[in-house]
Amino acid sequence: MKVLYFAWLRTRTGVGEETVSPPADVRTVADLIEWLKRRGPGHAEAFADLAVVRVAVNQDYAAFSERVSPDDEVAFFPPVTGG
Amino acid sequence: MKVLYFAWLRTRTGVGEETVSPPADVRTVADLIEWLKRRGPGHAEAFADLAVVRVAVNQDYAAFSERVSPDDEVAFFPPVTGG
Amino acid sequence: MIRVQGEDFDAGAEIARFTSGRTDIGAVASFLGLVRDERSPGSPGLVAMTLEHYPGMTERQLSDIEAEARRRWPIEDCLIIHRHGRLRPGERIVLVLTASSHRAAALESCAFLIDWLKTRAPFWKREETEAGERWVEAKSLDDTAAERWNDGVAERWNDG
Amino acid sequence: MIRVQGEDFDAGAEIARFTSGRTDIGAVASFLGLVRDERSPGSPGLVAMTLEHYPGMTERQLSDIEAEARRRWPIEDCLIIHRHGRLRPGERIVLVLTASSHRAAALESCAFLIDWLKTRAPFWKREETEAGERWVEAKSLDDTAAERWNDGVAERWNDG
Repeated sequence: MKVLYFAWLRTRTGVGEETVSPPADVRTVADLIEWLKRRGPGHAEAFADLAVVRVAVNQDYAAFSERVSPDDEVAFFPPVTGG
Repeated sequence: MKVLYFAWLRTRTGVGEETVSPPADVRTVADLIEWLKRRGPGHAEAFADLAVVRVAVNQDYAAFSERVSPDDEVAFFPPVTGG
Repeated sequence: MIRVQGEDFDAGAEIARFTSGRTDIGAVASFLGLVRDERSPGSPGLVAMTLEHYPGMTERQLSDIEAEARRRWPIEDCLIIHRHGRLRPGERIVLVLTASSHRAAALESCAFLIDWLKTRAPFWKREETEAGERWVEAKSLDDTAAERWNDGVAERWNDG
Repeated sequence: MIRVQGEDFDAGAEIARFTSGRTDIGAVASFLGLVRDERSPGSPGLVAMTLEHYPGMTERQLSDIEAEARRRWPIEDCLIIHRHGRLRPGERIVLVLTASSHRAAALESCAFLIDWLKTRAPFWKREETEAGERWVEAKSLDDTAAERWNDGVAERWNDG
């Protein structure tokens, strides 16, 4: 599974992109976040306040309850500020 | 008093601008119209349907009830179609 | 600023002039109106459109419209160019530009200006088609568009 | 059409390209967004703004936004250009152009596109000021602006 981080989530995790292989009981975005938080203090800090975290699965906005599978591209980022 | 006609009011009266000296009992735009209608069949035709005639006194939109005086510039035209 | 002219204008150059050397403008909204050939199958094609106007009153009305927009919205700059004379299909007729630090102020004031201009600026269009000439009639739709600005838009901004 | 690029663009040339050789477009609305220095007295000035984005998802979201606008309004043409990278105050960030035979369709779809783009296109701004750097936070005002398009605007046009 490919995981991407943008803006301050990238700064906090210290990584823009990583390939991970979560265990089979990681079924949703929420599960994935809990699992990623254990990768280190930067990851834990990045996901400390989920109210300001948005997620995209395969480049479309997704809810934390959305299912994820090994072939997915999952991206985490703050609310967008383009335009 | 200067009277101006635009668009089809100009075409119908056959004149773009004329200087007139209405009698003292012509006090309002409505009085002026009744008086102008007697200037000829073209004028009568131009003012046949007042629902499609707009008026400006001294270059500001005015009601038919507005007072007019000898120094005024009074313009008659159809609803505008600019932009 | 307002300009009433027979000559064509360059929308891009006007936008560039609006923003050149400034760092306090976050948003420029523009509206460009062109002579459109409404040709439908079987109807006579448009050859040209002649815009007659009331010199003096035009400038006065456009200045009033601009002042009203500036009163209602926090706009940094404002430009209205309106042409008169004989124009071919595809030619530019009118340009409205508004600049503001706020995106919504630029967009709303631009829409307001073109809606009000359509119902207040003393211009009249005469169409030449292959079948003859006729004066274009005003659309009640334009009055409706202008009337929607009679509500509390100004208040919203004056609070902010 | 959408373009995501680091390079600057020429708003005037894009507007000209939109209308060149066509006689079926009566209205072109545009929105140009620029890097604004919100400097207030005593606050640190803006040195630059860096726009990070999510390549791939950006193009997908902008294409979706364009498709939604085309579904809701009878627009003849549509262009969104959004830059990324490091930009100085006064530099152009985004251009939205819409063309229609109808004035209201061009104006409304342009406002819709910039509002939706602001809340959906995956861009993030990082400000460099004389006092240091910070990520720009999203404004709830942007969500409010986007939400007003959730009502019956499309229905009004689909009837006409």
